[in-house]
Amino acid sequence: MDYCPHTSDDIARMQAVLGIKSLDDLFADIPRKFRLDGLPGVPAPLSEQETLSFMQALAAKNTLPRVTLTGAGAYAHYIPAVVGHLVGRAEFYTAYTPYQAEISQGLLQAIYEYQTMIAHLTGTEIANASLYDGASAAAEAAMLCAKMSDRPRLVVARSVHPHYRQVLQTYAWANGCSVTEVPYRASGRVDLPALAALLDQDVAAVIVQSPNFFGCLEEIRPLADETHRCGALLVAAFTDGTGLGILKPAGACGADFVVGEGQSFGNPMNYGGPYLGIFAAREKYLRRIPGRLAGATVDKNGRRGFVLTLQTREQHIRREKATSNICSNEALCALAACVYLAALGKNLARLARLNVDKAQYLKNRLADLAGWSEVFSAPGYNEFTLRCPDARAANERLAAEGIVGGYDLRADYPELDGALVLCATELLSREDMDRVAQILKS
Amino acid sequence: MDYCPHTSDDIARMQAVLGIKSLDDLFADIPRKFRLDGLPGVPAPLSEQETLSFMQALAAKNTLPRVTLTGAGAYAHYIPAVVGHLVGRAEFYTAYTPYQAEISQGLLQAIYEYQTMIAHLTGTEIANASLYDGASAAAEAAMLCAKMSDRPRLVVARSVHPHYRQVLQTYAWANGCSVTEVPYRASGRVDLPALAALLDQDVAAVIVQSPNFFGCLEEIRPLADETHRCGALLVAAFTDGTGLGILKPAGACGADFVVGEGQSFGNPMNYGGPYLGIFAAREKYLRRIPGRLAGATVDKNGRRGFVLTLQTREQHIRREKATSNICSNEALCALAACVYLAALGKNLARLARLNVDKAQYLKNRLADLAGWSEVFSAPGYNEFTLRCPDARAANERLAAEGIVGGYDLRADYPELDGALVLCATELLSREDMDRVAQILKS
Amino acid sequence: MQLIFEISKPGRAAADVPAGDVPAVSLEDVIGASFMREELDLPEVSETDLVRHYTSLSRRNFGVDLGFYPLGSCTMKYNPKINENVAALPGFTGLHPAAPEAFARGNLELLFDMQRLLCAIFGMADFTLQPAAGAHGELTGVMMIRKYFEKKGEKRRRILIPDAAHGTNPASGALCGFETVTLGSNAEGGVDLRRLDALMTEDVAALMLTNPNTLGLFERNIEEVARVVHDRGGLLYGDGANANAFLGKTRPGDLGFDVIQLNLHKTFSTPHGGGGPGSGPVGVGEKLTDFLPVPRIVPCEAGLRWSSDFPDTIGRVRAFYGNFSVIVKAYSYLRSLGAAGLIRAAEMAVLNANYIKEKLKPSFDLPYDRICMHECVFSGSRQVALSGVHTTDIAKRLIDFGYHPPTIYFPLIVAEAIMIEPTETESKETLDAFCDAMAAIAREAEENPQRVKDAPLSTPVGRLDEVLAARKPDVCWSKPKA
Amino acid sequence: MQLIFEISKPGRAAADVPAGDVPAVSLEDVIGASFMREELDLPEVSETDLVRHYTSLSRRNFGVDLGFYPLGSCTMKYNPKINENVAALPGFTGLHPAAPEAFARGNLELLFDMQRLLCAIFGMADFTLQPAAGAHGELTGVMMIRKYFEKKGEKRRRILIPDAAHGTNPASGALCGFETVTLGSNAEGGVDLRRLDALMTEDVAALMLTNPNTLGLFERNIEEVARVVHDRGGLLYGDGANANAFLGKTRPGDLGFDVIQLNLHKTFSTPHGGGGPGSGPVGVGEKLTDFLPVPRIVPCEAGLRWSSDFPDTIGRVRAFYGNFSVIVKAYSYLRSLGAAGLIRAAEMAVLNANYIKEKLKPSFDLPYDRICMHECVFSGSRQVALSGVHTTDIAKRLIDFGYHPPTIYFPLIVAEAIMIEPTETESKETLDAFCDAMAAIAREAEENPQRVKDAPLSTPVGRLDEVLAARKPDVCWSKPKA
Ligand SMILES: Cc1ncc(COP(=O)(O)O)c(C=O)c1O
Ligand SMILES: Cc1ncc(COP(=O)(O)O)c(C=O)c1O
Repeated sequence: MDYCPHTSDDIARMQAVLGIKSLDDLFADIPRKFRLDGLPGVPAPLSEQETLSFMQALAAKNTLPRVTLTGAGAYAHYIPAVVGHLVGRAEFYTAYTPYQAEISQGLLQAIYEYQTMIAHLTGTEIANASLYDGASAAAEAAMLCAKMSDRPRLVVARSVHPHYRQVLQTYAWANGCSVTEVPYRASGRVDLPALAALLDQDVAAVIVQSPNFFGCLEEIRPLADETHRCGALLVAAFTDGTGLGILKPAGACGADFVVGEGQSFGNPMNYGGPYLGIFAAREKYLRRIPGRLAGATVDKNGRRGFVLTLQTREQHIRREKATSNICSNEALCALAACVYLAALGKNLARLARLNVDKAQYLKNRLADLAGWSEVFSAPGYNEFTLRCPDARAANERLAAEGIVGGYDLRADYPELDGALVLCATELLSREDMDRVAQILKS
Repeated sequence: MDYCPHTSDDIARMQAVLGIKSLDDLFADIPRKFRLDGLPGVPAPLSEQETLSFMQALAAKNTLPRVTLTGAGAYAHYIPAVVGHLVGRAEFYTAYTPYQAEISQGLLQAIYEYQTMIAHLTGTEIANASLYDGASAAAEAAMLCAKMSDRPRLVVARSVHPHYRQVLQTYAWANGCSVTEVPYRASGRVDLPALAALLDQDVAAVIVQSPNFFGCLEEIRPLADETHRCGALLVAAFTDGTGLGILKPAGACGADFVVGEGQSFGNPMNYGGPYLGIFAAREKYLRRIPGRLAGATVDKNGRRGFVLTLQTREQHIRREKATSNICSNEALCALAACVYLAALGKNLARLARLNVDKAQYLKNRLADLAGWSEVFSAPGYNEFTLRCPDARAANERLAAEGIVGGYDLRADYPELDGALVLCATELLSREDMDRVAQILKS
Repeated sequence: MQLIFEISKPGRAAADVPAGDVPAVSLEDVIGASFMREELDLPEVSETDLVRHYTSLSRRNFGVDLGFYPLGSCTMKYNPKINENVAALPGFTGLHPAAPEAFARGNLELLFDMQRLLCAIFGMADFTLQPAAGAHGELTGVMMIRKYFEKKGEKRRRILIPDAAHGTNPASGALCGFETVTLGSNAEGGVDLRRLDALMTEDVAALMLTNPNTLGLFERNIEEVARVVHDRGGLLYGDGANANAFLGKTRPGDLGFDVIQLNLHKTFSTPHGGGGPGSGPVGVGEKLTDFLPVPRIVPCEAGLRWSSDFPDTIGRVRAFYGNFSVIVKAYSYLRSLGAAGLIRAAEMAVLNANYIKEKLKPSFDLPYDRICMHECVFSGSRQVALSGVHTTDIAKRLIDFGYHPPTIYFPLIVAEAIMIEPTETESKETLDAFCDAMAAIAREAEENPQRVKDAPLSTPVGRLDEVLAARKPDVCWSKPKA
Repeated sequence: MQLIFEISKPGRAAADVPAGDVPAVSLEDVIGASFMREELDLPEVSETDLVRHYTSLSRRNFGVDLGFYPLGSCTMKYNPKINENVAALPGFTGLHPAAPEAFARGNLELLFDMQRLLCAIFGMADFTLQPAAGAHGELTGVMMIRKYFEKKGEKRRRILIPDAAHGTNPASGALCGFETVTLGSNAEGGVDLRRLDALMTEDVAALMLTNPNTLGLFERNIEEVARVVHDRGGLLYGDGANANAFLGKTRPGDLGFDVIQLNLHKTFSTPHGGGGPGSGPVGVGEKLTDFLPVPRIVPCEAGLRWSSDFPDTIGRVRAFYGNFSVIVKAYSYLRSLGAAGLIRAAEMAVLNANYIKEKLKPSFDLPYDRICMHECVFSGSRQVALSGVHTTDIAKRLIDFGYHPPTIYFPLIVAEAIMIEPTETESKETLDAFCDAMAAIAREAEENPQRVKDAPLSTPVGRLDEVLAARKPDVCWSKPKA
């Protein structure tokens, strides 16, 4: 199946207009020796019916777990049916970046609404229209701090999501910045004295996460104070965004940038993407931040309308001097987040409470098992870290029952070998959790 | 979950406007002794998430067959992805009958397009906007013949779908008409001499189907001639509409009414509904037919537009003198059919050819099995009737492999005990069919 | 806009067909040339153009998802999206209706439980889910009445139908071979007991009553009405299309109805699909259960199965079992609302209708000024008298304000009727804005009647010539001669 | 239109939350009051109003499904619906990215086969699918170049970028710590070999070349360009965003490119989602495979697994593995088109662009009058000179004709640029009608320039004040003071 509507007659008539004899003439600029004849290695076309069967067969090779106990940067939440119906409106999803505002008011207004919700949720004044994902958003924030301050060092908490730290490392290296890790304490939180010891005039930013990768809530205010003392900026990430329904956001505790993964807001897990990088900041950085921004303005009759604004920050205008290279972002995921948040409204707090209840239940059930115990003492949201007799065996036992177990910390934190980070959301029923305990007990 | 947006404050303010103290006051007209307090027997509300899990669990109690070999009035066809996307546009599916034309041009035009396609496919001049299903469409056509002619008898071929005959019987009885069955011959076709013998001046209509329930093509022209000889009218049904991609339609062979089930055109099997009754007729019956009709007209500036027309046939104007009682029809299914037919275009012929190829293959494979043989000699489209050693056992063996077998004729045609009507569509692969043969062989 | 035929071009197609994996046969050999059609004149368009065409058409159509749709008697409530998702589960969509019961355990359970719940909500002994829409349910119900008397050996040729009844009621009666007799309403819009007394003869099989009726009014004398009908040996038929008004407040079975049809698409919130599909279950009291259409679901060892073994059945009214996937949506809706949600739906639907009635009273004539149920009926007579602006004009003008017009010129017993059914899913803000628009149009009718008569002004086509459409019917496009 | 916040009302919610089936804990006890937020100020709306709000917003937005969207450089082809359905299969959507590989056999196979096919189509040794969009791919590619030289111990601080390059190219170079040097184009819109010779010093790590470039022109001297770059020890980076032009016609790997990024969302037809998500795989020649980001898929006994065990990797550029579901759509597209379909797509895309170029030549200045590839770039200079009508005005006026405007003022090297990319999914009729509209606007610019300057006239808002938006930024709504 191809999707080219031309009939052979169309092609003949168009060739006549162009004065060419064959379609090959159109490719005359490609030096002959480099011209291909066919595409070896690429299979023959499939009809639509065949495509569907083929892809269904592929999807069926996956095992869809009934229960997922891993969070660790991607969260299994219920997505209200409205989200898909609205995001699936063709006018939204078959559009591109709203460069021409008058014909794109729908998306521009929705993004403006999204920005507003995110700024509020994160406790900041401004938010952009999304970056690629939480990890790259954290990296972009850190690079921005480095650029603004012209300082070469970044300090990141070891309790930050390993992927975030790895992406940060990559971006930092490419920009000639160094990254130092600050350890965590027995509570699971950043070691504040250790941080203080690491900070100096060369540090551009401190990057922390709360709840952190272990599920523990950080005390942002003292971290911010300490960070600011040396003139550095605090980039605070979060894990599962639904927690913001009840948790005090980092923006309200002195963070300069709040970043995180927005997948929890109405986007399926999709084996890792597309997700959306939430990027929020203090107002004073408005003209420095990366990414698109929708802004309100008026037309000549004074009617409110929305445009992409402050585009002079962006690559298509400022090129190498742009605040980032980002062009396509995750607009549709941001739209899903916007619809999700508008659908939940204040029920986001109820949802978050339910997540806490479930996590507490699961934690208590598992911590009761012989050889299982909590690793950290700091309170958390819907994730927690448990040490157990044999983490790998536990996960294998769960997998055998079609359950995705906890996140095994061994590879990323050798010092925490034997520990699992587990996550409970509203999708887990008490029955599910009892069953998990049962499986792990026997 | 309920979907009432009022807050308690809203309700209080509205009650104040009405001057009532309690919502109960609104139900004062219901005699007190009949007032309910609660709804015993009806369960408590479910949240959306719970509703989904509950319904998923119910759906999971069904066994989705990999292969379906039954046609018999509902056909497993591939539905191009576009159909669902377009029919799923909220403007279409959340509307109702386009009583107010100016705000409903989309549906009206689509129905007009549907009518045009159906009239062409059936070889008639006109078609309505759909009736409930093929069976009731056949019954409506027969009742219309009876009413127009004031004749009390209907003659139906025994080779017509049993459900169609049963529905016809019900409608006829209710209207004081009698129904006589005309037998089929060894070819599988209507016994023409027997029909001739049954016809007289009391017969309003003869109802046949081609391909008929056994999968055999009827010779419509002689049936029409015979029918018309006594002044009766011929109502010709079809089975799987995709056959019309290659088959000469009854409307081109003298039938007065062509009716049938339109499900094949882009509507899922859905365990039986919603489907759509196709109803097409000779032009002269335009003002007598049941159902909605979209018609072209102009606005005061001469722009083409569409309206529901000839509404004086309908119940909301003519009440007991209406041509039918139908009000809601199957508009969305008709829209799906319209989009499906427009998507296929001339490929409907290719699809029909493929169905014939598959049916021939399956028939040959099965007829090769020991004890299996063709019952009828007349050619067919994608269904055929085979006699086999033990029809029930054959179906059970297939069911054990997750395959829906053929339609067992025993109940509806005791004289054909041991015979199955089988159907092959483009969804069956050669592998599937070989497997079926393998299962039935062993 | 162009028709799909007008953008067709030979050689294009949006949907392809797989290549064969079995030998291609010669159709001439296998079927015979005389059975083959000569031409296949369907539109030929690319997928791009197909999608644009029907997407653009959709944008010329108004649905509940775009705005307020107070089409009286049609219960255009907002339809929760979850029910669409549920009905689209492959487990529900993919099964052939003739598949053995062992494949359909979930479906059978769903249908059976739906019947049970409808019995509980409406106080009936049993339900059939076979009819495809409300009118189909009426026909089914009237057929059962016919059968009942046939069985009893009574010849009753007539059915009484109030003048306020929906057109489907007399049409269904007639389609079932009855003579329909119109029963005039009394001054307060209800059954005129004296006339009922006079007309309810031995020849009358049933009274077909819509309650609340098409004026949106509950029959206060229902007990007396039922008594009269039953005393004379008749049956009481209930058109339950307006059941949204009394869910959990009263039960037709308790009120004396022997048979009712429901409109699931209305009361149980399945999208109306631009005119269908619907679903019209019929509930019956004990007297009539033997006559229910077949097949029916019966318990068996393996759980549930289909049975047609009911000798007194009226037979079948449709192939297979009804509009299954509509029933799935309705069932999902019913389960998510639960008892409390159904009751609240009725309360809010009635509250909303009364609120509109109260707010529009100053602007329009209200022929029956009493508490209404789920809808209210105004008359545009004042406007006709004052400025020659008719109800149609008001309706068309509403379009310019962003609303779907109410039902108009129905019920027939109200001159220039404007029948408004807000439903329970609308907010106070929406109702207020709508009432403001109606009041504004009433003012405009006085101040600038021509503007109202010229409406709609905001639509892709202006007011369409329906007379021309009926006089020179064009219901099927034909290719212009080359 | 109102904002969702402006229709919010305390106490409403569209989505509910299940009741707990486990004990409710006290948040104060479990988390502590100091960690709790004070207010949660999200919109409170019913599902009805939510649906109407975003449905109405959608109707104020233009997408490919509504009409022609010739936005140059963005490849707004029609996106087949089947790919949406495929990506929505629960087997693809429901899996956690950290699930054990045993759960993800199908996903791993899909990703691995996608890499293999991209290698075949583009002639590269390996691909990573991790980058989330084209610019992200650029960054990844440039990082690998950096690592390559780091590994070699060469300090090369610069990257050469033609002046016709997309803004993301210099921005990506800069974000990777390189100094970017602009390479002016020659008179025919290609690489100026003399300037290249002069600028391609020992200090230059790479030339970043878009081919075909943003003028829609294929680099005729590609062989020479590659030779110069390689001879001086540099690497040739290819921005493959325009790959739609040459699918199956030539392979970047054969042309000498050491690393390229693709824009799957363009070339492989995944809907652009109003600005994203995209997917920007990066392909490399043998020289660079060691530097690919981790994790990578490697064969193992059980089939395939993820591995991060690549010591020379640049690391990670994103959490997890990339925009998986975008890749599913692209893969489904690729498989359905197959070799023949991809080639035809390229041919038709180029044919369409040349056709438009030819037909619009009389109306607009064509700065580079040669055969173009998938897009053509006009200049609005003639209109500016004649009547003061600018390219923006022409673009806005096109909206009134029902089209999405082309890309404008890009590439920067063409004054008043109008960059038109029709793509292969458009019919001749669509192209003809578009050209007619463009010609009509050109005439209107002469005859009635003010009308063009006042455009758009048909949109819900008129031309918006972008200067005001930038001067007094309002990017976040705040509740008006009571
Ligand atoms: C009171 C009443 N009865 C019956 C019907 C007919 O229902 P249906 O359209 O489902 O056939 C309607 C439909 O509007 C109605 O309002
Ligand atoms: C030539 C070229 N390169 C790179 C990009 C950036 O791609 P993306 O938007 O996916 O980041 C674009 C996007 O328009 C482009 O046209």
